[in-house]
Order: sequence, then C-alpha cells, then structure tokens
Amino acid sequence: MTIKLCAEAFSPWAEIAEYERASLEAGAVGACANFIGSMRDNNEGDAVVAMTLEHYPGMTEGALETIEREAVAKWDLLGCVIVHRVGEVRVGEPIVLCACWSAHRKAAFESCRFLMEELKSRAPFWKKETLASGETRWVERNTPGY
Amino acid sequence: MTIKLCAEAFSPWAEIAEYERASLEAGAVGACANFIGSMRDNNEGDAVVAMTLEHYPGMTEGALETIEREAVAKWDLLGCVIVHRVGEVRVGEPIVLCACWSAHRKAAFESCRFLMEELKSRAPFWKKETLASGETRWVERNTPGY
Amino acid sequence: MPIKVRFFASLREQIGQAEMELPSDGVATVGDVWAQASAGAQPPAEVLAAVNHTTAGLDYPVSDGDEVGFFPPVTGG
Amino acid sequence: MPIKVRFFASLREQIGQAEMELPSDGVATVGDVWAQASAGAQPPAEVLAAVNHTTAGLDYPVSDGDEVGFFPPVTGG
Repeated sequence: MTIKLCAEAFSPWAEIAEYERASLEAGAVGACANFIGSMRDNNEGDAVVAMTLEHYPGMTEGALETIEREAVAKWDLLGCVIVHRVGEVRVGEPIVLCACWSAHRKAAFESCRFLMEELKSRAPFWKKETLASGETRWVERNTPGY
Repeated sequence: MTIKLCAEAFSPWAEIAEYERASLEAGAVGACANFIGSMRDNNEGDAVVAMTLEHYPGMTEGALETIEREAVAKWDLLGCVIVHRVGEVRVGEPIVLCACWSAHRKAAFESCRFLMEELKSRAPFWKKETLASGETRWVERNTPGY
Repeated sequence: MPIKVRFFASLREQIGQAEMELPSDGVATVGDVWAQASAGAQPPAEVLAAVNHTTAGLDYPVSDGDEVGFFPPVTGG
Repeated sequence: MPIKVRFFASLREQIGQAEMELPSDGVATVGDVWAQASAGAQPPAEVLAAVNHTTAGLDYPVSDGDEVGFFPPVTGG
C-alpha cells in the first residue's frame, strides 16, 4: 500500500511499473485496475488555463491511508497505490492515480472505483482554477461518480 | 477506437501512451480508466507454468469491434483501446488491456468494466493451461465479474 | 458452394479436426450443420456457434458458402 | 496550550487568514472554536471541520493543544 503526494508532474505508468517491480509478485496478480484523473482545459463551459491544488498537509496523508485501509479490509487486494498532485498543475497533466492489484478482476475494479469516490469526497484537496479570462475561482463541487 | 491482437508480449503502458499521443487531445481528457489482465502462476489450486490462447481469427476482431461500438454508443467516450494476446503466454505477462478515456470518471469507469465483462463473455478466446505436473487442460469458465 | 465448418478449443480436440466442408444439400440451420458434421451426435449442452463470424443459435439459417464455427464457452481476458 | 485553528481554500480567503491561535478557555467544541475564531459569524452551511487531522462535527469536543481545521467541501481527484 502506497500513498504519495507530488508537488511536480508525475508519470502514472512509471509509478505503476515501480510499484509492480518493488512490491508485487507477478505470478500472483491476475488483475490491475487503475484510474488516472487529469487536468482538462475546460470546466463548466469555461476555458481553463491553470489550476492550483491546495491540500491540508498532515491530514491529507492520513485521510488517504484510511481510505486505502478500508479498501484492503473490504477486498482481497495484493496491492494498491494512490498518487495525488498538489500545487500548480498544467493542462493535460495527471492529478490523481489510483491503482489496485488483485488475483481477480472483480476486486480490482471495485476497489479502484471505491478509492476514487472516497478520495473525492473525503480527502482534503481543493482546486482553484484560472480561467482564460484571467479570473480565478474555486471548484465548488465534484461531478457525480455514480 | 482501437483493437489489437498480439502474438507477442506487449506493454500496456506503451499501448496507452501511444494511443494518447496519436488519438487524444490531452486537454479534453479528464479521466482514463484501464484494466490489465495478466497470467497468474496458479489456477483453481494448481500451479500453472504456461498458457496458450486460442482464438477464432476473423471473428475475434469483429466481436471486439462490436463491443467497442456498444460502449461508445452507451457512454460519452473520447477513446478506447482493447489489446489482447493470442498464442503462448508466460507467467506475469499481460493477456488483455482495456482502456477508456472520457471527460469524467463515471463514463470511464463504467465503460472499462463493460468492455472487460463483454469481452470475457462474448469474444472467442480460449485458454489452455499447462500445469506444473505437465498435464494440460482447457479453462472451462471465467471467474464471476460482478 | 459447400459450407465450411470450423471447430475450436476443446471441441476441436473432441471432434479430432479443426475444419471440414459439408455439401449444403439438406442443410437448413446451424443445428443441421452440427448433426451432419458430427454424424448425428447431440451437441454439448454449452456449445456455441457462429455463422460468418457472428454468434448464432442452433436454429439460425445457413446458406451455400457460409462459414459455421462451433466452440465451447469463451475464456479470454 | 492554545488551540491552533486553520482555514483552507475558499474559507481561508473569506476569513482572510490561514491560521490563528485561540485560548482554550470557554472552548468546549468545534462549534465553539468556529464562533470564537469568526467573531460569532454563523458557519457556512457546507463547512467541514477536522480535529487533529480527523473529520469532526461541530459538536466534537476540543481540548488544550488541539489543531482544528475548517474547510469547504473537498474537490480533489
């Protein structure tokens, strides 16, 4: 189980490959489900040129660890990883990676989606967008996950 | 939308990166959900050392395209990819990749899981395992997906 | 033109051949193809079929030159 | 020891500061912390709080030396 906060751009595939290399036994894994959320150039009909991700240092890590522990208690997982950006994010860059490994696909799919939904409702991150007009605004709510 | 059958080992991350580079506009994508199924070293309590994936050339491609078209009709997708191995597979190697891109996570998660479940019930692939004992046997059914 | 019949996976091993051709005379459905190709044996309970690469039931009509495939439940992914 | 109060995101901008310290006298709950820190203003309907980095309601008890954070609904991921 790994939690990482990144102040710089990260490669989801490099994170996954490194976790697989360091922490997983290839012959045990039958399924890897993963999700990458990335920054779009538009939101609610407006062109967005930049974004800042604020978080609550100290609380964020604990909240993500709690969510991971819940997933591990609920599904038969061989591993899971959450990586989340903080600070300045540019269009197209990954914001979040959730990846779950299991022997079978049901556990991998369900736990990956669980991590994302719990993260989006419970982990203390906040997005502030800069629009093409120069105006800045806080994102007030998430799009629905179900 | 891409379908690929591979007679040799493939890298899911290379396939994803190439598809993103060639076919997607980064600023439009907010969500990528993907799934990798890989070969385990055990099945139904027996050690498995090798596997052969038989398929129905001509039908397989059409079945996968039909499934992709159904996903595209059902969800608002920016892209999707299915890659599947055929022939000899070794322990730890990827067997299947399904990846779906969308503006938002709900469509990406749901379509990715849909592709996998439909593929597993409708695409003409068959697995034959070689056990550690030297015995070979056909896999007779899938583990449940829901 | 004859009908081309193909068998896959465990069914191919049970039948002992991967493909054969059948004259289309007296063959109206996928079930007829099975009966002729297997010398009258009952199809296995879980057998699946495809006509020209599209899944089809045993009552699906078959014509000259069609390709009919028979196979067990699929196990890819 | 005083109570450390922190504000995040839009709430930090509305309050006009990121953190402050409050004497713990007369402060029993998260709601009391809010009232003191905001000079009696009502908390926004959707405000969330955490005591020592764990989510807590307005009636959650607060003690000397605790850190109390206030923030709007989260929007990460």
